[in-house]
Amino acid sequence: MSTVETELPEPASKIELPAHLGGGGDIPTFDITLRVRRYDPEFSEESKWEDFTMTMYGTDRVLDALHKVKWEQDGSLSFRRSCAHGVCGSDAMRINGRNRLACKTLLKDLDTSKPITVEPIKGLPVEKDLIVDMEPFFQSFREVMPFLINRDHTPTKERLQSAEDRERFDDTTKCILCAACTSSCPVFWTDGQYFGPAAIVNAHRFIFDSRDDAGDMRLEILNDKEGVWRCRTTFNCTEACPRGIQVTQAIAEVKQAILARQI
Amino acid sequence: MSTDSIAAPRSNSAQSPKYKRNKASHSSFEMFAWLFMRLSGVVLIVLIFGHLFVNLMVGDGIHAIDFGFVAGKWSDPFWQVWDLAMLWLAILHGTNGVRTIINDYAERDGTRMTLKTILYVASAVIIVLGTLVVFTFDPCPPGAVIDLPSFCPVP
Amino acid sequence: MQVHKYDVVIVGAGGAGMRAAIESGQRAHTAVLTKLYPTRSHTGAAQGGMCAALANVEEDNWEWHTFDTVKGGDYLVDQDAAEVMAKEAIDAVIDLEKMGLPFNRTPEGRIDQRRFGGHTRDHGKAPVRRACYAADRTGHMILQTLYQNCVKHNVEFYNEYYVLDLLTVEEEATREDGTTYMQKRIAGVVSYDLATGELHVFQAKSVILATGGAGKVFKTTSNAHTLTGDGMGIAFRKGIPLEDMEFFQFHPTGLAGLGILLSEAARGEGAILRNSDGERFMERYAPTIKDLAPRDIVARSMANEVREGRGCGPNKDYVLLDLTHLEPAHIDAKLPDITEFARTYLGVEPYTEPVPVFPTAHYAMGGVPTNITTEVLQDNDTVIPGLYAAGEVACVSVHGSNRLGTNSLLDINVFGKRAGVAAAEYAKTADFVELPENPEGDTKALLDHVRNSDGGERVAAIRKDLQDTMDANMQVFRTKDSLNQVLGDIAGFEERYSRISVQDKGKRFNLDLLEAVELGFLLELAKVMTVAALHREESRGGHYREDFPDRDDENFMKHSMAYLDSGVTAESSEEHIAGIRLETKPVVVTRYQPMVRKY
Amino acid sequence: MWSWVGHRITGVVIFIFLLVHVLDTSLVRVSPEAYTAVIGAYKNPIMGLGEAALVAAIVFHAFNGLRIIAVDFWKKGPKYQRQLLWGVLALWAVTMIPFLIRHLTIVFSNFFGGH
Ligand SMILES: Cc1cc2nc3c(=O)[nH]c(=O)nc-3n(C[C@H](O)[C@H](O)[C@H](O)COP(=O)(O)OP(=O)(O)OC[C@H]3O[C@@H](n4cnc5c(N)ncnc54)[C@H](O)[C@@H]3O)c2cc1C
Ligand code: HEM
Ligand code: SF4
Ligand code: F3S
Ligand code: FES
Repeated sequence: MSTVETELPEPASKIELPAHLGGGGDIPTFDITLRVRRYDPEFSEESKWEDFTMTMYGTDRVLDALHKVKWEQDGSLSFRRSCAHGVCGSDAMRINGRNRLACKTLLKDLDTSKPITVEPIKGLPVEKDLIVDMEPFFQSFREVMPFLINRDHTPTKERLQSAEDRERFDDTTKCILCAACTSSCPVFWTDGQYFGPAAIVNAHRFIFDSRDDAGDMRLEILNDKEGVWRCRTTFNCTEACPRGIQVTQAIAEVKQAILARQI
Repeated sequence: MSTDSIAAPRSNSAQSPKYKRNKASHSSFEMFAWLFMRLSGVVLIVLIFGHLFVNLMVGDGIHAIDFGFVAGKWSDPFWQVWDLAMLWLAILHGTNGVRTIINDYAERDGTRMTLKTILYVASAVIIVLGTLVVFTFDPCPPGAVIDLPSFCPVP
Repeated sequence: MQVHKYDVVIVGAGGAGMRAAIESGQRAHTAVLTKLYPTRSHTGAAQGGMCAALANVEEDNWEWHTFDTVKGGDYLVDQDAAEVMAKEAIDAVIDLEKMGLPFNRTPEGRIDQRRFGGHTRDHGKAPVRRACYAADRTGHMILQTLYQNCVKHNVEFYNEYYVLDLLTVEEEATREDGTTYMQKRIAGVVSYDLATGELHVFQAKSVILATGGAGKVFKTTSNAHTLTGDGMGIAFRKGIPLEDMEFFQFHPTGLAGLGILLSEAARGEGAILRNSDGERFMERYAPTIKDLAPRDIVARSMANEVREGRGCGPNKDYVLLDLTHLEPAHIDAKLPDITEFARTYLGVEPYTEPVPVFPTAHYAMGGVPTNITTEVLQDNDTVIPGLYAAGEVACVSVHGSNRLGTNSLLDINVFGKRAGVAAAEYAKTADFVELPENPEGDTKALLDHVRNSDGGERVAAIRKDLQDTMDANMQVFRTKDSLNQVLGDIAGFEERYSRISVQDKGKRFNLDLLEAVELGFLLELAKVMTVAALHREESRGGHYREDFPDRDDENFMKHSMAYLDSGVTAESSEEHIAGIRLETKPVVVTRYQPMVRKY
Repeated sequence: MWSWVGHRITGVVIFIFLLVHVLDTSLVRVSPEAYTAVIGAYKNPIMGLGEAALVAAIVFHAFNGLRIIAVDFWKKGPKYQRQLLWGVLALWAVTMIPFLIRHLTIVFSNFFGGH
């Protein structure tokens, strides 16, 4: 294979390509204004809106726009990100008033004729620009005992689990702990004491795992005054979840499980 | 303002998760409140729609309502029970609803307590008052001259 | 500055770091330092699976697995390590199941397994179902499960702490044969707290490096923005060698510009690669099997098209993966992920439009050399007491010159566990090593230099130029000239790097500052990779030299070891690069002698 | 989200009305005259409109309450919540139209017709 032959005749299977994908054409570009809510307590207690204008490609995402600002205009703009394709959960933010992952939101899907607003997610303390303190969020997560508890003497082979039992909690295993749901919940916004949908989703993942023995304890934890009963089924969480998890449904199932257990 | 910071969730609890949370003292009050909202809601639908229909839609609608109308209704134990049930359920349902709203929005414990006290007192007063009215109601009060129901003895 | 004291400090909370933490946390006073929240680590991006010869669905055994690993790595694999990995794979999978990982199940309720490239039964006779998986998010489930168990065991995390330096001391030691040498010992690490901008020194008896890969030296990569090779860079600066850095795996079909992975299954289902003329170019390079040629051949062919000006798009820098002749229903049934990624990220509808793709830098086979107990080596056989490494940052070497799919998730679990146990056991018997004087001095100097430098060069611009030249010259095709081009370019970048300025002058969450520091690691690693590639005048696995297209076992069946050495000048070095000394290390061969690698 | 805002607001509005309503109805205990005087106030068209609004609120709250219950207890409720919301709005319209026709004709005809 080492010798690369380029003199061969043109293969027969050649097709015509659309201009924007072929050799000549350009990917469409457009100008956008990114309106970012800036906040840096080191320099000012006030937060303020700042506009950045730039030219972007049709395939760019909000994360690319933020990078362009950071890398070419204002290096002090701060936000979290890592994987850049929607699997790590770093960059949940409020884009045009809705919680989304910046790396999964294409600019062309937004109205680019108006400024695109970018704010930190609501309900968690803002640290700087788009960075919020995630500790309260993870604290809720930790409190639901998000790990398998099995009282059997540990087997040397794997435990068996039927495909249906495995399927039962499949949806809630997709969670990437991005906090888009919890920080979109109007009940969480009020005083931040509510466990929040993400914690309930992660409790659900174990409550309905046939291998787990501590479901009752988790139900007890969530049967709290800050637990599932605070959910008012507003569905913001379900709409915000970038992984498409049926969050409100999971919460409803947990509520029913508590009811079934208590009555 | 984005600078506002909030206490960590359930910030009075320990930093690290405690697995011995299975306290027997755990009450299921919130669960029963939640359940009550749904059950009372279903019953209320019937009661309130019936009430509205009879009062506003049948006959002359709202213009038919006067002392005689009410007195006529409450001379019938059926409507007495109906309205009493509606009163209790609606007040309890509404009170609990407003209680959640206060819990949601009143940030400081003091405010929360004050508002809830006002709420409970008001609700209690209304329930007692309403109940008394329905039970001690005399359809043919002595000395009244207008709008008496037809079955009253003519003075 | 604050000083903390722990028995064991783990650097990195990806799969390897957390697997180690679960072991060490139960045995010793352990802290995990990570620059990302643990669940943000890139282990979560892995999809395919994790292999182990469970034989749940087909006859299989760990020896076959060992053989496949050795052959897949083009015989540069240390076979003792491969044996350990294949043997312990079974327990590694069972451990994860016990921890709660929701593997997909067979109808009987056992862990299901599927086929994966290069995994065969009975030494290459036929493909075997060896990869355990959880839907198409095996890595995600591993990362979550490990994190959950860290929560269970109350592991102490220091989140968003960037480790920027290893603290080592050197003392004279005597070998068995009476000769003396300078023995390194680990004393701790220095880290930077992103939230406050403060330095924290962690004194520790043992330190485990688990910082993952270095894909960001390339422009097109499946790796996260944060995979900047910090662990390798730090170790190298401390005089610890880097092994086999010239070997980097390129996956043929990453989404163009983004590098997000599109599984090989697309071409399996009949997708076709085309250039800007609409030509099915694989017909020229591999007339018989065309688009289904082995990964490295396909990747090279794609790169060649672009190099010769037949790339597509405004910058003519990618080719197209054409699925338009396939039935939409078929695509939906077999390739849902690919269509989802293409739609979300490129706005391309794969039913009707071809998808832009280009080889994407995927995995660093090389790294910090360790033995099979994960102890880091300061030369070919001297361990550094107390220092361990596991995961992509390390080179045991189980992957040799080319990693098999699903072997990395296995690697992080097997060697992560080993590292955790070994580090904790060592901490039980060892004493703290006295911290060097002014332990944070170097880090402070580094940060001050970056913070105060005021030359006006932008970090992002240098990084982009570096990634561009690496993609153009150090990717799937390499020649002496292209490699020298990279080295020349890097010299320029280093000069520019000395004149960077960082705009963010604050202390809180100063990511601007840390991107500059990370660029320093990237430059260093790119140089090491290139020098090692220049030195290896053969083609093997992921390393393909156009000027030396054949494998040369006689001269090059050995690991390369790159050392930082200020004694090396441009004149004295074979590659004319100052500061890097290249040595070699023999490959451990136990039972499989090198053969021609063909499938 | 907005259905919840609506539910909450209507809930509070109804509750406040209920408090007042019980108070005014209690007047029957005081004297028929007082009651009739107060109930008379309900009969002017401004109050008539207010009453229409109140009924609108109750009907929305009631139907949406049923939707919430469906979401809570019916397996497919969460999945179809959006369709259910459209259903609520449709039912609401269907209920309100005849009611408004009937109620407003009574209110206005009697007012203009001089009771
Ligand atoms: C898209 C993709 C798909 C893949 N699919 C598969 C597959 O199907 N099967 C398979 O076997 N392998 C696969 N791999 C490879 C495999 O996922 C990785 O090699 C492996 O997960 C690496 O794990 P790790 O623990 O070494 O590093 P990572 O998970 O990358 O973790 C690195 C950790 O180090 C921390 N860190 C880094 N630098 C510092 C610092 N300076 N200070 C403090 N902390 C630091 C980070 O915060 C992070 O927690 C895939 C890789 C990619 C990119
Ligand atoms: C007509 C039948 C009714 C039904 C079916 C009904 C149903 C419901 C339900 C299910 C809830 C719970 C919502 C939740 O938990 O998210 C609720 C809340 C509430 N209801 Fe009703 N209700 C009815 C009548 C009333 C009446 C008459 C009042 C006023 C007295 C009232 C006041 C409230 C209030 C204040 C709330 C709280 C709203 C909130 O927390 O957001 N409801 N209703
Ligand atoms: S449930 Fe969805 S939105 Fe919530 S944290 Fe998990 S992935 Fe994010
Ligand atoms: S947004 Fe909040 S109210 Fe319930 S349905 Fe979701 S948790
Ligand atoms: S950067 Fe990982 S989810 Fe967006």
